[in-house]
Amino acid sequence: MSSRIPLIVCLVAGLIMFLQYFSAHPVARAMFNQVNDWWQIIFAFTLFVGVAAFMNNSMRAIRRGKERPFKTVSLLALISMPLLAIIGGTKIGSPFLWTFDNLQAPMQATVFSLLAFFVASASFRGFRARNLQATILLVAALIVLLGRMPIMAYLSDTIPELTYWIQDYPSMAARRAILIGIGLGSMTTALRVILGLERTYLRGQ
Amino acid sequence: MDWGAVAAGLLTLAIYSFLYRDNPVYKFAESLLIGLSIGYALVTFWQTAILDKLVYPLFSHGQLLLIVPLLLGLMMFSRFSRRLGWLSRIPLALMIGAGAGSAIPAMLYERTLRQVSNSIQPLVTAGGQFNFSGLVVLVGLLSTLAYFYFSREHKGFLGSFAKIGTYFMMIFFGATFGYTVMSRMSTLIGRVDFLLTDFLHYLK
Amino acid sequence: MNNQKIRWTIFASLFAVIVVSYIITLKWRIPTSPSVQKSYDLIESLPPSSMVIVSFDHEASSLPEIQPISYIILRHLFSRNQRVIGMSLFAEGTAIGYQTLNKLAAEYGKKYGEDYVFLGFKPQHISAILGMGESIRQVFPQDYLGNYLAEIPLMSGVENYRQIAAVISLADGDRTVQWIEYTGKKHGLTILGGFTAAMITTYDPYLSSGQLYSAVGGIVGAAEYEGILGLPGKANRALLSQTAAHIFIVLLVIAGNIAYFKRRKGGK
Amino acid sequence: MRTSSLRLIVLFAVILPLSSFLIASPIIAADSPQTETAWFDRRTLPALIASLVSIAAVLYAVWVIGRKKHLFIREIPGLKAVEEAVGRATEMGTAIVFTPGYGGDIQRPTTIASMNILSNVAEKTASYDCRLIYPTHDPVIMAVAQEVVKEGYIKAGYPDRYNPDDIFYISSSQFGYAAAVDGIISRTRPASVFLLGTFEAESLIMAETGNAIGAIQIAGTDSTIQLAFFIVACDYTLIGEELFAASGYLTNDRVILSTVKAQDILKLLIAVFVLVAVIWSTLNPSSDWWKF
Repeated sequence: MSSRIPLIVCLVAGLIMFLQYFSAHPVARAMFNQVNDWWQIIFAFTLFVGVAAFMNNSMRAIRRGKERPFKTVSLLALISMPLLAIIGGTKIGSPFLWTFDNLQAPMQATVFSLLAFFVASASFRGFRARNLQATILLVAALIVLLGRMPIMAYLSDTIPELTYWIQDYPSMAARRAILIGIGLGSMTTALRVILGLERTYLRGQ
Repeated sequence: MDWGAVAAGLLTLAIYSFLYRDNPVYKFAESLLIGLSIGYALVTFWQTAILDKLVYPLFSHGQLLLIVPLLLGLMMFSRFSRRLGWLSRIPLALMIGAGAGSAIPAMLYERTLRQVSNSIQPLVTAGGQFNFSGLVVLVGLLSTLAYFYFSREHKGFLGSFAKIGTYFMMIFFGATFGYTVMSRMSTLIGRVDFLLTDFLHYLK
Repeated sequence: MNNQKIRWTIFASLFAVIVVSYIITLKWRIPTSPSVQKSYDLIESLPPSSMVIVSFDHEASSLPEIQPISYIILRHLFSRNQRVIGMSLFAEGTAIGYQTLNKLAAEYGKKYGEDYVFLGFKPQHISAILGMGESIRQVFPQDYLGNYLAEIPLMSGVENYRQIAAVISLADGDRTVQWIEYTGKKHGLTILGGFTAAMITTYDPYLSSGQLYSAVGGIVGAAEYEGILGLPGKANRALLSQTAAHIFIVLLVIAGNIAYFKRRKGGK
Repeated sequence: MRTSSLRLIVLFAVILPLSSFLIASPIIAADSPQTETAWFDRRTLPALIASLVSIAAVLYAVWVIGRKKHLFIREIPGLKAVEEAVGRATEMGTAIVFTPGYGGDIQRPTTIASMNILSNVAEKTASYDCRLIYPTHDPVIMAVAQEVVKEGYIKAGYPDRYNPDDIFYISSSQFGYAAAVDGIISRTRPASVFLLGTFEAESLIMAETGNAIGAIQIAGTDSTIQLAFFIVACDYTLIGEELFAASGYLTNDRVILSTVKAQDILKLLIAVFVLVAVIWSTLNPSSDWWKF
């Protein structure tokens, strides 16, 4: 029983969502929205489970004295956000938004910008003309790099045009073929899931 | 004094210290970011999912059907129990099944059909000229598809054709890399702008 | 040099290249592309106190590229004493739009509610765009701060698109297409675009058909605009920094190959 | 249960409604004017036909080709490395870090394919007694991954070595997650890093950090743009569909292997379609029957 019910739920949910794709009828659309809302509700509960596990792990680490200061910072920060939201709301000018704007958002932007550095170190290491394929990779990257340089528009017509041609034709052709493969792989995987042929996640016990 | 900019600036520098090596300052910023972002997610989902989609419609408008996702959501908590743990697989199965069901036609249409149909162009243009770019697309598409043919060893014709496909893929990877440098650098320029303007007040 | 030291050198040089190139302001005369000139001319030709909608249709991640455009266009609008109605069709663009408007309005001493207003974000963008053609107040009963539109002086007499001189959509995706398709023909609105460099070609067909009046594309477009106004700012700096960064990356690729072939030669 | 009753379920639950749907749909479509509210949305006809052809190909492959004794799949270089990667981590007495990327949720088939590889890696780490660390940005993925890894440890015969705390939710923010994974990689210094799933901008942040500490990195994703970064920064990269095929290759699961065959059949059909359409459009430029 315990293994059968999830499989049936999976099959039914999959079939319903498969069929609704082909319908524009208000009933089908409403059902789709309904399932989406349910999805978000269940997701939110799962988030609470994940956060509970996270807090549990952190508390245990603190008790064991492992990385105590850092885990404490995490926990305090985690608790502070809901607290701030309860005390001052989440509207403009609230401490909650201030914390987001001045602490969280800048850190996120900075982590994102680490990419610029990693692009640099990767381009030093990753574009060596070891063989024909690597050379093609190198040449394509160099042409597009030059063509995308903002002032290139004032220096030359050929390089930007060549860049666009590469992007629109040979590069696009490969991308399309990769996408086609991904579409097919995704489809068969999804089908196996619905038919219960793929159930790594539901096995056990 | 704008304390927000001071805090943001110091935290920006703390994150950058990771580029030297992992260190307590980075670790502090990282722990803070993890905690804040989890807390932020909690607040957002509490408001947008639990309150807006569940509590208000269920209790203010009496949409009783919402008891189903409520129960399914609560089942997730059975994970903490050894005996009832399997119950949490029911909401998981619902989410996985629903996702898979809508993925089949959506993936086939967006990823496969549209890509096929966008690649097709006549080999002779309206002016009667040979369409070289069209031929490049045709060869590129078919040879890359050949690379993804798994049922046969890549030898002989299939092998050489698939090899041409790898050349096209290398063009794609190289071009994509070159193409994205601009936006990646933009993020760094954005931070430098912040540091010089709002944090150090060096630029106006 | 071991790998770690090479990485540190690369990181430090990149940071130095960006900072130095960002501090420099070049007084170069950039040639202006026709589309940027057309955008400038349009705003220049509007009678003062015209109503202009500025829609922040982008996400935070494209801010570095879009912000120079929004800055220079808003500077132009405020300096010409046009009145600005800000809004967003992307949840993430909302806070950005509000902050950007406030910052630039302060520069020009403009008052909230009299010279500019920010309506906030509406999901289901198509119905929002369509609905505003009937009644802006119906779609946005309140502004971003929760004030009722009826109580905002700027909004008195503004019913729908008929009172709007132009829409400026700052987009990193295809939101501007919806502005074009759902307002252009029906309401005869003049639509200007501000786009990331990657999106420019997407809008070429709309530009050549005239459905999109004109566009400012990427930091190059923004720098050209700054050039016309004689206000070299973020775009001018970013243009130089981007160019320097690209050259730096090209040099790194070449240096990587030199190092590789040297080692291979030594190895043999 | 098993195969026979499964087939019955498939037959009744899928084939019958679908085939009647297919027969009826053109009639419904022809009869009803195209409205925004039709039961059958005519715009989705290409997707419907494609779905039915694909489903037919998959069922054919599972039932007919799947019976064959030997199912050949060409070698995929990244996969040989999986064993090597686990072996190296054991030898060096370090951990393995496996993470599915920020772009995916459990709805995405790529995430499921990544789970299959995770299940295989988990079996290996269980028998080698090597620590497996799995940080993720999505609590649902965490829950599923816990099931998958637990199952892998049970299958390998070492249920007691399974530690649910090592499969954890770390942050819903893209760069919070990236910062955390970077921290984990640089502190635990794993011998091997698996980056399999749907990645966004965080791909290179993680891959370069893994590279800096000298880990073997096996990446695979369906995000075409991030593939470029993985190719440049990782030791092995599973490109798009290879990731899906990989899960069959590794687990030697006959069902997955035969669906890979179905994908190949469909690819052949697509190639023929493209050739015919290109020739057709060259001879008759005004035609557009191949436009969807």
